[in-house]
Amino acid sequence: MDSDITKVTTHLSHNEALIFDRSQSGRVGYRLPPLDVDETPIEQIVPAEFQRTDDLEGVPEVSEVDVIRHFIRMSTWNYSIDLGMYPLGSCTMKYNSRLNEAVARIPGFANLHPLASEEDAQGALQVIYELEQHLAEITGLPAVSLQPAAGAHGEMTGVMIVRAFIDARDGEGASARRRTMLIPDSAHGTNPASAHLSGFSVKTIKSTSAGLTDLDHLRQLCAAGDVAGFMLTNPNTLGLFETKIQEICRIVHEAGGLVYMDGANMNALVGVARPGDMGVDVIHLNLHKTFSTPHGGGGPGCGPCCCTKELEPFLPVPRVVKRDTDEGYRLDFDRPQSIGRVKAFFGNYGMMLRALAYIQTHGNDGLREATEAAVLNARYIAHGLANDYDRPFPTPPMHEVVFTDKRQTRKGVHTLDIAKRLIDYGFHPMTIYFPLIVPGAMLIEPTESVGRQELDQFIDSMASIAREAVEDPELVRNAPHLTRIGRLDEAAAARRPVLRWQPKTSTGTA
Amino acid sequence: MDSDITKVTTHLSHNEALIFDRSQSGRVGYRLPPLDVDETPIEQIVPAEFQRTDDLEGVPEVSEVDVIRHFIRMSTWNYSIDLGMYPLGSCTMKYNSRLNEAVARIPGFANLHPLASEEDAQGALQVIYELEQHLAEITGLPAVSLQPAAGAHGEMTGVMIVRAFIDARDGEGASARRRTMLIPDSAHGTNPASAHLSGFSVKTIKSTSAGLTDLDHLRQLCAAGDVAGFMLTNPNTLGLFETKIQEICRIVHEAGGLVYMDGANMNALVGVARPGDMGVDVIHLNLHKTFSTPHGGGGPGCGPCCCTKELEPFLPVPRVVKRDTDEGYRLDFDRPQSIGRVKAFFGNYGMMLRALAYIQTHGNDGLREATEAAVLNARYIAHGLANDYDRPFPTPPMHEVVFTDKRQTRKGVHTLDIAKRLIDYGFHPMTIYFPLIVPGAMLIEPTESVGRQELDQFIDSMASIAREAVEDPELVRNAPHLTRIGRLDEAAAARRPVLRWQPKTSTGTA
Amino acid sequence: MLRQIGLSSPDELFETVPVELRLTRPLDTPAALSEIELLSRFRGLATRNTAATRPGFLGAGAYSHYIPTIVDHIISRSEFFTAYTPYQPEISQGTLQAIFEFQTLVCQLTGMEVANASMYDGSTALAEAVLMAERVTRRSKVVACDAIHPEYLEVVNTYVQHAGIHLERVGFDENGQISKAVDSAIDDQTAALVVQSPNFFGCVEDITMLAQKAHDRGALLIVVVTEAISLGLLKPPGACGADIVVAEGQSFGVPLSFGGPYVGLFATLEKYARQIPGRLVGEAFDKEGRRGFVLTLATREQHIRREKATSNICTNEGLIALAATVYLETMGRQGLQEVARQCAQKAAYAARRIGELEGFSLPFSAPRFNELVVRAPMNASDLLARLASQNNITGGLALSRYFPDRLNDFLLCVTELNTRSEIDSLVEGLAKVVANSLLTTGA
Amino acid sequence: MLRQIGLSSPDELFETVPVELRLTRPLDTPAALSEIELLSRFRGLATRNTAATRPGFLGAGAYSHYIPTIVDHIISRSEFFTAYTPYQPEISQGTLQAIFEFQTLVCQLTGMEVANASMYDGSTALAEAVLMAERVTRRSKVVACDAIHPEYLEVVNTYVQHAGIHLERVGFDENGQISKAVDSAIDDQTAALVVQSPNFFGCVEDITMLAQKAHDRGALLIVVVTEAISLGLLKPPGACGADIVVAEGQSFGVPLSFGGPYVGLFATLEKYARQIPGRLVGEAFDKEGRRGFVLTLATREQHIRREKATSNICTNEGLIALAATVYLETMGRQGLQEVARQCAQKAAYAARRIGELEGFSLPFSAPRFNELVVRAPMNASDLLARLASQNNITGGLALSRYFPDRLNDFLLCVTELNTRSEIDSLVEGLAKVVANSLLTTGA
Ligand SMILES: Cc1ncc(COP(=O)(O)O)c(C=O)c1O
Ligand SMILES: Cc1ncc(COP(=O)(O)O)c(C=O)c1O
Repeated sequence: MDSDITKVTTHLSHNEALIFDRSQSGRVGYRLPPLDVDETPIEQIVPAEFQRTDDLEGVPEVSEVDVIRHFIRMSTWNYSIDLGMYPLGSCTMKYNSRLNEAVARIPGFANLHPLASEEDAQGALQVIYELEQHLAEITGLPAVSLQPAAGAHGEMTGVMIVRAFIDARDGEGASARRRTMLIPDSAHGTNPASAHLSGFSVKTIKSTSAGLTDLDHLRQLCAAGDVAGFMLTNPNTLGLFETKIQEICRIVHEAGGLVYMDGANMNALVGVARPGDMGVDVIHLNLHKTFSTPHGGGGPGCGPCCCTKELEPFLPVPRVVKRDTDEGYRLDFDRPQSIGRVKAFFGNYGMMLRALAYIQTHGNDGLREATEAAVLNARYIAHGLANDYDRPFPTPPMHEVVFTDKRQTRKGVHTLDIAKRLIDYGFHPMTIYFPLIVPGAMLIEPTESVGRQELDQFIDSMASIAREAVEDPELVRNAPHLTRIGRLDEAAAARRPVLRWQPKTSTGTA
Repeated sequence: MDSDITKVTTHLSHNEALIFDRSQSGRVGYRLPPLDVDETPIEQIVPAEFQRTDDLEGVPEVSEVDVIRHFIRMSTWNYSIDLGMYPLGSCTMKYNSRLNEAVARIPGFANLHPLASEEDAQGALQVIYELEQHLAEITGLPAVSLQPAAGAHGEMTGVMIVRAFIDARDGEGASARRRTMLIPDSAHGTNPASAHLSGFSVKTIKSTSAGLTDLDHLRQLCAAGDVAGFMLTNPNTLGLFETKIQEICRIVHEAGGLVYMDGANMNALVGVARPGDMGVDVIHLNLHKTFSTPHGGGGPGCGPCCCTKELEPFLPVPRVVKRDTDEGYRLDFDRPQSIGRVKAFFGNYGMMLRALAYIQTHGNDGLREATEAAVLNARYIAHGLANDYDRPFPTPPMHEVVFTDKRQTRKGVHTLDIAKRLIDYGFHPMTIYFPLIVPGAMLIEPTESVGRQELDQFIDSMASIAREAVEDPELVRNAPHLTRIGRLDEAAAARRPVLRWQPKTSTGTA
Repeated sequence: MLRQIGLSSPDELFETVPVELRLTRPLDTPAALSEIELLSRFRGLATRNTAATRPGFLGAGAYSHYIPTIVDHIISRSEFFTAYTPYQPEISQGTLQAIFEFQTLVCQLTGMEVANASMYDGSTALAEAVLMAERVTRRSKVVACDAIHPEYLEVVNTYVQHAGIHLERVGFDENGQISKAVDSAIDDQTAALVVQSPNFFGCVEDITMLAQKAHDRGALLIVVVTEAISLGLLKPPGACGADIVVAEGQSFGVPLSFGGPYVGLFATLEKYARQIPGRLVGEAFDKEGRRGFVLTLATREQHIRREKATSNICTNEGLIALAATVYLETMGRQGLQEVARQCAQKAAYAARRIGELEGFSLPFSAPRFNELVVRAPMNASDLLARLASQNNITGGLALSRYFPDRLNDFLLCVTELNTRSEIDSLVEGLAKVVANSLLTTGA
Repeated sequence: MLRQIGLSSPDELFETVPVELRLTRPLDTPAALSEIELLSRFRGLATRNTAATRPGFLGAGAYSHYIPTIVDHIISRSEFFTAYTPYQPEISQGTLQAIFEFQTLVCQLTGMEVANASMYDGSTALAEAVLMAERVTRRSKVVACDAIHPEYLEVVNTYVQHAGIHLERVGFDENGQISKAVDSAIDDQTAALVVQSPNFFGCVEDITMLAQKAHDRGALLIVVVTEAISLGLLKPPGACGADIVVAEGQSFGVPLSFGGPYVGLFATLEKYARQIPGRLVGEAFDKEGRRGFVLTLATREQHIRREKATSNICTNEGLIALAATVYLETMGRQGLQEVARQCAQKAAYAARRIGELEGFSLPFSAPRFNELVVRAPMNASDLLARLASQNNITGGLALSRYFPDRLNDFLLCVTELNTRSEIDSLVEGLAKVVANSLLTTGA
């Protein structure tokens, strides 16, 4: 069955119950120093009716070694970058340097309170300032805010800036008639959701058969005169560079709108081309993609928003600025036109430290080399899979490439099956069924963090799955076969959702 | 086949080649700052004939992410304490606290050079002093040296101290006639090896049918008048306490010998009984067992040697002593009777930090509780396996218990098979075929670091293996079945040993 | 490889990028630094964060609590921190089960029925709670108390400004709790009443009573908690009738790290499960009936619902939620109560000591957990600045940062990490600074 | 559980221990400390290790080199550091393959044919090499040079004192290399000639020539290396004809840690494989022909051979050998040569600068790697003490510690971590201290 599988085999895998089922009354995994102040009768501190009465029933009681084994065992059930290539398209799963982790744990940063006085946090403020400078140079957009906590958060911030700018430019009345945000049908779902959050109604722009923005459709929609902006991803979610980007910007600008770029795919451009030079007005970046801050099984991220000088007044408060008195830095809260705060304090600071370390250890040459390697690897895969899978768009891809299950569906094997079978071959699957406009899409992004050997292994595995799809479709349809658990019934899970553990004889939790 | 297996299942396991086969010429995983001094022509520093000419051919060339994936993948092939119970008898595989790891990594210790002046290393010297004090109290033997790097090293040190003492006591001539070290047939192999290293000839003492030292045999051998000492382990390697220990010490002392105790099994005694009170003259401890310093896949260890005031003058140099001038500490090199140095510098210092942290976080009550739990767990297993396996010695065991394959051999299933089958059940096997005097020995030491649930799981697994041995002996004889690799042919490996990687077309390495 | 795909130079990889857009110069960012250089550079910067090494009494939304050593060891496992969002359950059960346990723990602590897999932080969680209340009630007015963390209110303002939601503010009384004006503020257009407890001034609100008031008008009660450790001692909002409870989870084993990454907790009632923003993990089974976990109710999310999603949040705070899970399971049932107890006791001790100080007073009389407002006989910013320079203590937060008129007030936070001797030297320091400055002004 | 096994109290667990031996009082060791208390206690102790934070030029058997961040991340994997010696290959392949790579790397660097899985450290490795030479040659005399690390010689003395081995010492000449007297010292009773290179004074020995001399008399040549980084630049002893090469592996990614744990490297020729002390890992195959690794040639070890074993060593330095393996693979072919180059170049620079200093001289003229003996115009201990207190530099090791007559000499070590500015301030510091002390003595 797995004759062609070279990357993995099977081995013992430890089971582990939910911590709640491991709990044993009376066990503890902590030790605190004894209370060193004379005790006040607790009712004198908090009246009885304000106190908890459930004695935290149900909260686990386990020893330290129980906790260690619990999580170490569970961790072995995960795939991770450190185990191999993680070709999730649009997610840029690149190597997370240990050095950057060490930097984020330097006590002078890890133990710094966000409300420490400017005087007491000069090193931390300088980090923010430097990172903003670097990102401005990389994007060609001079004004930067690091406050957004993730890509979608950066989108919301950027779109609100667009709106604030138009309100200021056109004045209440006129701007009220500009409430349309144009978004390509290939865009990531967060784009329309973020636009909606900012009170825009979304109009969808078609993609051409070549997978690029349909300029005629764009002109047509712009003609309506209600366009506040256009949110496009470049390279777009098909991994194709929007060759007409300059013209696109011109059209939108002439229609009185602004161009928002989703920078999730900047790993194709860093050091090679700059959105600011293309005519883009505002962009968000994903430091947890392009700048290698670890994805952590679902975050934290950091979604900086970079924009033109024109838009700078609208960025969130506070901003970090140089003091004119000396070399130091200070916080500037006095920005009357700002859209306001999008997050408490300064954003996901720990991610900023890691991203700055990434930029400074790579150096300007290293950043460009990473981009070249990322694109080269995607091209190599595009080339290597051409014989076995249908590739809807012939244009040479940038950092990621999309294929479909068109040829395999004839035998009843679909993208989901191919993805699951890829698991048996020891790879994390690519992004599937995204972008939505490509039926059975398989979006593959190798990133620069994978060597020739593993790329070939991936291509061979995909080829042999293609063979299996013909010779033994059942095998593929029932994959994965080598995992500790099979395909889970997600439909049933959603029908009667069980979202938490409950004590066998539930007495409620408070 | 594995219906009764509850602790584990199987899951994907990544393959990984030898690093040498992954090497790609030109790849690098490091970056150093540029040389910041003006360069001297290298021949002016080292003449050409003293320089390496092979350009380090064969040494791997890989990227940082290659190295990370290499070792992370390989690590997943290991069993470890953090994955579960590790009942290797005589090895005391207990939980290794993360706190102790943090302590050992405090820069003020990790970056301290061993030749720093006493003034510059007061904190480090205090740690040595405190740990020696604690170990003296725990063993009841007031003089301690932390210099030995492991148990066997501590044995050698202790035995040399015995020899030096006798030489000093009897004078060259007479002492030359005392060159016999008595060692029980149940002793660990390092005991005779260490005695030999100190120039002693070994005479073996029989164990009684009860698994204890044969006192008649002891008296008989002592009568010869050539006995320098007796090395015994207590509790002995069968997990039994030498009830007659006081009499044993008397006999040996009256015969002019000293009593050396192998302290590898101190986890049964800490806080409960002290070797010094039993009449023991010198002992070694294994900090990497009783005091939880991580075993690291084969070390590092630390094998302190503790002895009576009488033997103190013979301990290795240097010793750490209190300064009479102030509260500080200094190194004392002036010990004319010392056996000398057994290791450069002060021994495995990092392990001392961990052991001290272990002792101080447990506290005196915690140390005793750990001992009680360790013995209780062993008793629980002794009780739980009684129906399925032969237990050669009825005496209640201390911290470990020995069983045999006597009942299973009838069906041709041997200890090795049972151990290998236990792997399929998700446990690391017990120590097997040791001690040598017990045919088909299975020496089980659960330690205190395992909860009731897992103990029961272990007992059930052993029970179901016993059933399998009757119903399906082949299944057991061919185990393990669920591992990424089967039993390896060790005989063939020893016949034509391949001890290193060689380039396909070897050109030699220099 | 290049040749293999028919290219002769790296530049050709970018053939689809118009020539005039291609960067022909190197980026104007620094040249590469080695590990040695980078580490010494950042260590150097860190030394200029002087507050990080000083004993401190800063709280106000970020708290220094003891973090068990094992937390960092576990979140540093490659398998956790280098994994993506668990889209492929067969090879992501580690992350999924951990989130399921996180959701359960959040429910247990808040006393609610369902919780999500995390939000960016407490402030954005609150904003999302307000938006959700509007969806649930289809009402557009929200009443919020001035004693909510000012930065949280700013974030809520930003989020609701284009959602057609009218935010009405209610003040606080002389005890430091929400003022009676709340009664008239809530009407039948009110989607929710929003309160923080313990509030920004450290005062515990009477949530049961407020839930009553909200429910009487068909409005929801949203409770926000910034000091989550208080849940170890105080009656859980769920038990008081709250409909949505959000909290900042930083107190659960997450370093201060100059404000982030932290983790937002979001919990509500079962009946609103399909209105929750963000990710949810649920139980599922495979063909052989083996139990596992999956991301569920995805139809709420933007991947499918696009602009009609309950939120735009995608990447959340997975690893920080894991840290909180490890923390909560390590401290456990007893530890969480013990930490809460020590915080409350030490704060009470500090309050008593400071209350006795000549010229100092504690303006608010309501019950408190571990934060309190102190009124000094001089400008609080000056006082704290001198306390830092002269006594090397970070004494707390001058309220003028957020409340310009409260020149002499500052907010003090005490946790289990503040030893008695630290508290005592704080008290002495305060007295000394005031004495000296009176002298100087006197002179 | 107690009841289940028929006991009623914990004390009954110790029924086999005679009552009079049972401890009836609590141990006189401190009460339990919490994590918080323990960490602050050890951090406090650490601050009193003042040398740890100072730029330093100490070598002499322990060296501060750059350690790539990933080393600690990998050896901190639970699967590596909480595993036992790999007795069960089916569930220990990670450790076994790593050791096999370690053995290979040691062979490549030393230029030898076989290497073991590690010894305690360089000094005990040397002692075991001497014992092995005696086994191999059945000769009982060993000739060792005085320029070997003094502590290593002490350890050898301890090990051989009861093995009937006579250790004969040979001095060193004015160049700092082994003296001509070696010719007459080696005779046909000589089991081995033992030299260190670079030797304790940093001087490189002519190993090829010495191998010749040893082999001419049928003796083995044992070469010991304390600064293993030198192998990146210097001709490997194996290529010079050495029969046994031992080294201290601390330079390969292992922290100074006040002298341990370090790792001893032990390599020799294939024909002596069965005489090697310690563990060996070899290739093996299972029934299906899958390649794996096992502990092999165990018949040499005490488990089987008891007193006839080649050594008593059992637990060795597994995790440190792993650290060295990670280090060597990370630095790789190029990195190891680059580190060696930088050490040699910076030492040469320091030598030149100090050589130019008024009153200072470099007594030994032989080629050196990264250590050198400096002769000062004053007592070296005083000089270094003042350098530390006045300039906050640890200037090296006063040789009087081991060579009481060399009052003005000290041993200086320079590595890639010593920046030019550190070297320059060392040089200026030396000059200043001497100048001042001349003044004071002059006055
Ligand atoms: C193209 C695109 N845009 C936006 C996002 C949203 O970013 P985040 O998940 O950080 O909110 C993603 C990430 O999934 C993406 O791929
Ligand atoms: C009883 C006994 N004695 C001595 C030793 C040797 O200790 P080490 O391996 O630390 O040298 C051991 C460990 O295996 C042992 O179990």
